Amino acid sequence: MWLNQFLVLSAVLFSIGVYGVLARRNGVLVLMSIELILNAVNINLVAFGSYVQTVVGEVFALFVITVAAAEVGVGLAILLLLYRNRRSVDIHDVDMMKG
Amino acid sequence: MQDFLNGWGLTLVTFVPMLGALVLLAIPKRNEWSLKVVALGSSLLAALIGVFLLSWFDTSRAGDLQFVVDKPWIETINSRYIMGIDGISLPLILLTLLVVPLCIVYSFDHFPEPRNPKSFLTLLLILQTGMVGTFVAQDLILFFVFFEIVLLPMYFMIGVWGGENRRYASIKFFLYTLFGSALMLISFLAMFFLADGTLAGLDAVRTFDMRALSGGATAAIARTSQVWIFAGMFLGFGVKVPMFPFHTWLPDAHTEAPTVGSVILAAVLLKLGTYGFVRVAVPMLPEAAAAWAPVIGLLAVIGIIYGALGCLAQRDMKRLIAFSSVAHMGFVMLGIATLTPFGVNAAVFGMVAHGLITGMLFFLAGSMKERYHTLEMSRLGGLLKQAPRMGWMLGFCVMASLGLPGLAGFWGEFPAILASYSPAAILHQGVFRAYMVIAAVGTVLAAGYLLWMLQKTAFGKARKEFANSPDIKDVKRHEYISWAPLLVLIVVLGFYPRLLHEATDPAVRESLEVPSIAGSAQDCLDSDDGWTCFDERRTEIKQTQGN
Amino acid sequence: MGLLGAFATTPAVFAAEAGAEVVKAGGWFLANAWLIPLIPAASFLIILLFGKRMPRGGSEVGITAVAASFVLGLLTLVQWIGAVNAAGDAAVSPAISKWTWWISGGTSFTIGTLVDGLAVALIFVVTLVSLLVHIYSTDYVAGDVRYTHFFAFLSLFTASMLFFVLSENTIQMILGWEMVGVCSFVLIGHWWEEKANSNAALKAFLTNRVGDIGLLIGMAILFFAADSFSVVKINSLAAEGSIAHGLLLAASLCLMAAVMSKSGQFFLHTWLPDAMAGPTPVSALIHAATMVVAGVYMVARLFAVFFEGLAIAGSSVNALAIMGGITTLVGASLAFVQTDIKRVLAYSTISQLGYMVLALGVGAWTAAVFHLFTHAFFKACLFLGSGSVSHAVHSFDMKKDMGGLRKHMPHTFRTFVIASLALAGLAPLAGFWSKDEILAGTGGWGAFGGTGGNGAYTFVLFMAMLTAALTAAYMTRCVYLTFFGTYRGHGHPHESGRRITVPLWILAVFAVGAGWTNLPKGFQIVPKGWREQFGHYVEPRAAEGFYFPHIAHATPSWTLAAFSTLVVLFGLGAAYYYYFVKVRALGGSATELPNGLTSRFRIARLGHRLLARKYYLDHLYTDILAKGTAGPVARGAYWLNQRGIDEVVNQAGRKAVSAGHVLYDKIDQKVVDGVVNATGRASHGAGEEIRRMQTGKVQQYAGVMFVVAALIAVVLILVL
Amino acid sequence: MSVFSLLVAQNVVFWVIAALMVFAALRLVTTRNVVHAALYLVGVLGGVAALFLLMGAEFVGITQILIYIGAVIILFLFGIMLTRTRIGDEEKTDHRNRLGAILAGLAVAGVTIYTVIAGFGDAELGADTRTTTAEVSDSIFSQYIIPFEAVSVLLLAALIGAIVVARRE
Repeated sequence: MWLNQFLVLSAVLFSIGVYGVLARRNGVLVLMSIELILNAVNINLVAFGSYVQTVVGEVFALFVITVAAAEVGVGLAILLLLYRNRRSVDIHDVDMMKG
Repeated sequence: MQDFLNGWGLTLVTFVPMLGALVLLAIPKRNEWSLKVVALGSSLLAALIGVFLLSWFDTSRAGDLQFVVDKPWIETINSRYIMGIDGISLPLILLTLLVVPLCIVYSFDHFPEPRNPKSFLTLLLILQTGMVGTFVAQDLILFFVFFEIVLLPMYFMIGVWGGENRRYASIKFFLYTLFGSALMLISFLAMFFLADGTLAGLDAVRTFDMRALSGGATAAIARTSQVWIFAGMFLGFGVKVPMFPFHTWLPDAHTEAPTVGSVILAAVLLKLGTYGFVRVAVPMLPEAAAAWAPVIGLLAVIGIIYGALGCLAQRDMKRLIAFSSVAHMGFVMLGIATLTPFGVNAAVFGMVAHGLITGMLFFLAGSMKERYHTLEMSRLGGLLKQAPRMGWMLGFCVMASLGLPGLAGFWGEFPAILASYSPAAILHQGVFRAYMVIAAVGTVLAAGYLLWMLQKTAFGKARKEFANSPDIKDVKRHEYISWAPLLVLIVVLGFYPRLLHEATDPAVRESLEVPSIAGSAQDCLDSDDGWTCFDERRTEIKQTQGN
Repeated sequence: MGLLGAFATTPAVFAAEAGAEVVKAGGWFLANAWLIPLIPAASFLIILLFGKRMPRGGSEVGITAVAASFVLGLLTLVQWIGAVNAAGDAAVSPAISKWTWWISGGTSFTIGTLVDGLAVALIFVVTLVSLLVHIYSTDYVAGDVRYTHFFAFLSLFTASMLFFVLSENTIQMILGWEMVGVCSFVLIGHWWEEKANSNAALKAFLTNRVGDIGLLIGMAILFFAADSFSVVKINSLAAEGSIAHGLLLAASLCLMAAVMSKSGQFFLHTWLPDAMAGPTPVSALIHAATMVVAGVYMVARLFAVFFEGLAIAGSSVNALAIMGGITTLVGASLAFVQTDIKRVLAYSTISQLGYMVLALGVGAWTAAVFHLFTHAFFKACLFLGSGSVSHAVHSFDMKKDMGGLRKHMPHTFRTFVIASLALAGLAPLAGFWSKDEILAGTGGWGAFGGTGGNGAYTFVLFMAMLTAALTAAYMTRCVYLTFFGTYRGHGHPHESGRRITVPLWILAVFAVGAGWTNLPKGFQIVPKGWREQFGHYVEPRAAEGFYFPHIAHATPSWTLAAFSTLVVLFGLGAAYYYYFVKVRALGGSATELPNGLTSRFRIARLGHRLLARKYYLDHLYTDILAKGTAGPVARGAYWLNQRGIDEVVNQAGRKAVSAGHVLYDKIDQKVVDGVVNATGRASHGAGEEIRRMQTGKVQQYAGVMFVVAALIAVVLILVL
Repeated sequence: MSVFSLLVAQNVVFWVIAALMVFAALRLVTTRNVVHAALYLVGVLGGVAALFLLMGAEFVGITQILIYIGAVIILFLFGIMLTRTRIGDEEKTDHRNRLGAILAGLAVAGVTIYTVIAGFGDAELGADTRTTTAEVSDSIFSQYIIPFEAVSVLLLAALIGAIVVARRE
């Protein structure tokens, strides 16, 4: 197997994720796209780990999975709060950071 | 003792203010007195340790790094905790260690609105750690971290304690410098990947060790790559300097910043940029520096003229002083652009002189604002009548700033002009001579705007609106204490420039030397056929690499 | 080795190239001349710090210090004369003491003193005039609010000027040059409460700064050409032709710009008349006797550079001579139309400085330095005299507030007249001898049977002759308006006190006798040992590899002296006739003839009727010469001066300011800054711009971030 | 069965999985039905798990299935329900102007794909790339013990944070 198979696939998934993050208005969908990006990164980590014959890649992938889980938890909690206050999860409406 | 000197001495100097800041956080807000004492104490302690340490500095080998500490730090990217100083960092560290306590003394009883001494002093101390750290760091990542630490306290200082437009100014300052340093980081990374540490005697190929990078590790990088990498650093440091046309954050930041903020900004922060050029950009990439030198020189002289003309258009005194910084830093950059030891020496001197003089001018402007509640020059006048000592000090600083011989400013300005008559041989002489003439014209304009300012503010009779103002008093005690050292130093350095050159000269020569197995970069810079020389050097090094 | 070890090196008395004909000048005073400027410098600090608490406000310190310097200077002078005498026919190399000041990039900057005849002569002039001015000032500025400060800066000025004069290298010259400029700035603006005074101070400083560009660049060129800052080294290399002629030419042209501003040469001279806003003693010391001759001194100091650079030898015209020639004429003609007595003297100073520069331009080195020497005394005397007058009448306006003062102020009157005659150049007063040597030095006088000189500068000779006539005329006018006729001012003028008159008399004595130090070679009446003594001790003998060029000396002739005296008498007589006869006939309070030049001029234009007039000579003298010069020509020149050249200067300043405004308002704030805030123009003030950039839309931020990251990656790919 | 054919078999499996993943991912970012999107996400995550197994990272693969498909997706579904997003097609899932997003995606894709191809053009994975769970655990609990603890604290913080944020007053 070529290393590149995995890397390119990962790059494609990553880019699709980027598109999703930018194009989606629904907060839940944006979060999903972020998951996509994180998984693409995981593929990379594991692929490189196998390539250089080390376990470190997997260890980091595990960490990423953990962090991703935490991120989804907090992210959904924020969306929930947002929904409660605004009756919408449309990110387009969120511009409270406007200076 | 050896342990102190060559081990944790520099670390202590760098982090004592940070410790002070931590202690401050633990003291409740209402204990103002203890807050101030702790802040002043820790900055003075840092200064004392610093002076004690630096008194062991061996000027006879000022070109070498001294008090070096070298410990593993982030092993995965081979970044190490390296600190050390040579003759270039020495004066700048001393300047920082001097200015911060003076600033604390100055604001001891008058914190700018909205007061809050606790946060103010904390930020000041963090700022000090960042500034000193930048000057002692000898590892690019460490350097970068300190370089960035400086940013936040300053941002808050302008944004919280600033004038009316403070939010705009602070955000502009922040974004501008952040943008520059992002590009700079990329350049650092690129150098990390491209340089070969083994050429400089290291075991590892990839390194952030500044000693190795400025000691020939970069000699094998292709010229195009060097030029690109330099461009990134150029932006990063150029914004900080600030060079024309990246200067527009400066007048806003200065105008809005509280007095102490302005002083630190002028005295030390701007020097981070020029120090970066002298310490990082030029010695690490001498070839790219030679390629960029005409551009740097051009922007420098444009800055000189442009800054001066900008000054002539100002109505606000503080803004005028801010603009004059653009012009003065132009002289510093011109000195660096010549790529000769003479010019770089002038630049280092110029940095210190500008720090002292412009810092002092900002102090004066701040105190005048306190008294007159405005710095609108058309409303001021007769300072010499109402507060004669202050008027005299203003006149003195104006003279120093316009480069009067016998005061510190001259030795930064005139040698820079002199050096650009005969830049490094690799550079085009005619171009630099043209720069010299333009820079010389700049000195006239400098005299013009500074004297004009002096006339407007100090001469003449007191204005009616301020004639009986009870606020207008002559120099007060805390002002004396915080100003006297600066004033004395301006005179001392003016009469005795050797004090500085003793330290800087060997270090500057060392920094331009950039040795390698195939001859030093200085030789190539000094040769008429410099580009070929660099090419041959590279080819030779690559061959040995191949073996 | 610590940071503080600079002065550890011992002073070394420097020997010039040890040729057979060069001997070293030695002696304690010659080697320790650094004390001479150091004493007034110390006095400056003492007065500044403690002066207010002293019984006489610090003036006593100043006077003591300058007196000490004067004595030291005298002793140095004596030792120098001894050294020259001991050397016999050999050339004497200057006594040099120097220390390394600092080192940068392998170049060492030294500081030290160079004592030779030129320096000694200048030290004598500076310390003597300064001492007299100090004494004079204790009366003149008595009761002034900034009495102490005034003396402090007089001391500083004296120190700076002496430092400049004793410069061992060009860096020191620049230092001294700038320092005297600052002192001049401070002292012109002494009464800075008035806007006009601070304006004059600013103008003086800025005009000088313009010239300083030339100084900085010229010195830079010389430094790199000679690889040294040393005056001796630069001069010897230039004299032996080791430096490319092009470089020398460029350097001397650049330095000429500096001379132009500092020594008030055409067309950067306009600051000098304005500088009269300062107190009169300052005008006497700084703007007549010493500081303004700094430019002349610099040319004399680096004469080899100019001599070779401008190819003075064997030529009949060069930039320096022309500059001096034009200046001397312009100054003299402008002096005619002034009503302010100090301005008359200021223009006269410009004219005389032009004379000196002209002399240097034709290679008459000794004559120029000699004229500098004599001029210092009689011009200082004139200025102090005018100060004494204004002290009595509280005004400087000759037409409105003076007249008839000879009865009220006999001492002032006598000294003023002596000095005026000296300035006019009547034998045997000082001005005659120095002026005559300059005329001889032009070498352009073949018709009068002289020989020698560096070239045939006939045109320059013509200008100098014309100036001599004009000088005699305007001084006559000045004397008449001030001291003759009837008193037109207010109150009862009375003679000034002794602290004023004694310095006047001392200077008057020098105005008479200073010229006898250099009686011409052909002046057979006196014994040989009295002739050309000044030149003998001041001018370095040219020797191989020496720091002085081989200049050719002219032999003065009796015919030339007689002719120039005639010219002076002619000018004097014409003015005398006009004022003392014609104007006086109208009554004591008349100052000019009432029937104006316009009617006369119409007659003159008609031409043929002019010949028929009874007062043909009268017309010629009064209308065409005196009044014509004082009228349309001078007025025109003055107009040109004020509106033309001065306007250019002022306009340049104003234009710079407006350029600054345009640049700042239009470009800096709009373009450069605008690029930064490119997301939109501010509609609600500048803060709004950044606000708009911050849309608060997270996704936009994210998008920008991704795109930028991709771009950065592209850059990295390209680089790596 | 030769090593070569094994490789071929592996390759076939890879390409099938890859195609499915890309399809699922594309649908994930284009579908208008939020619940469908969640299901597509399951597809992608499952594919990733399969790839992990294919590369011999068995522990990570299993964890992937357990945590993602077992927990994260459930979390998403709860989120969808709690925020009462319409189950079924929705109008306003996307921005009207997606050109910028497409360009950004393409830019990132271009750069990254170019980089990996240029950088690892002919690098091959070894024949035996398997790592055992024991190796992974050894590594985590010795060399990476501090990051591990940090992640634990992070999870705890996230747990508390999520509760605090989402809690009704």
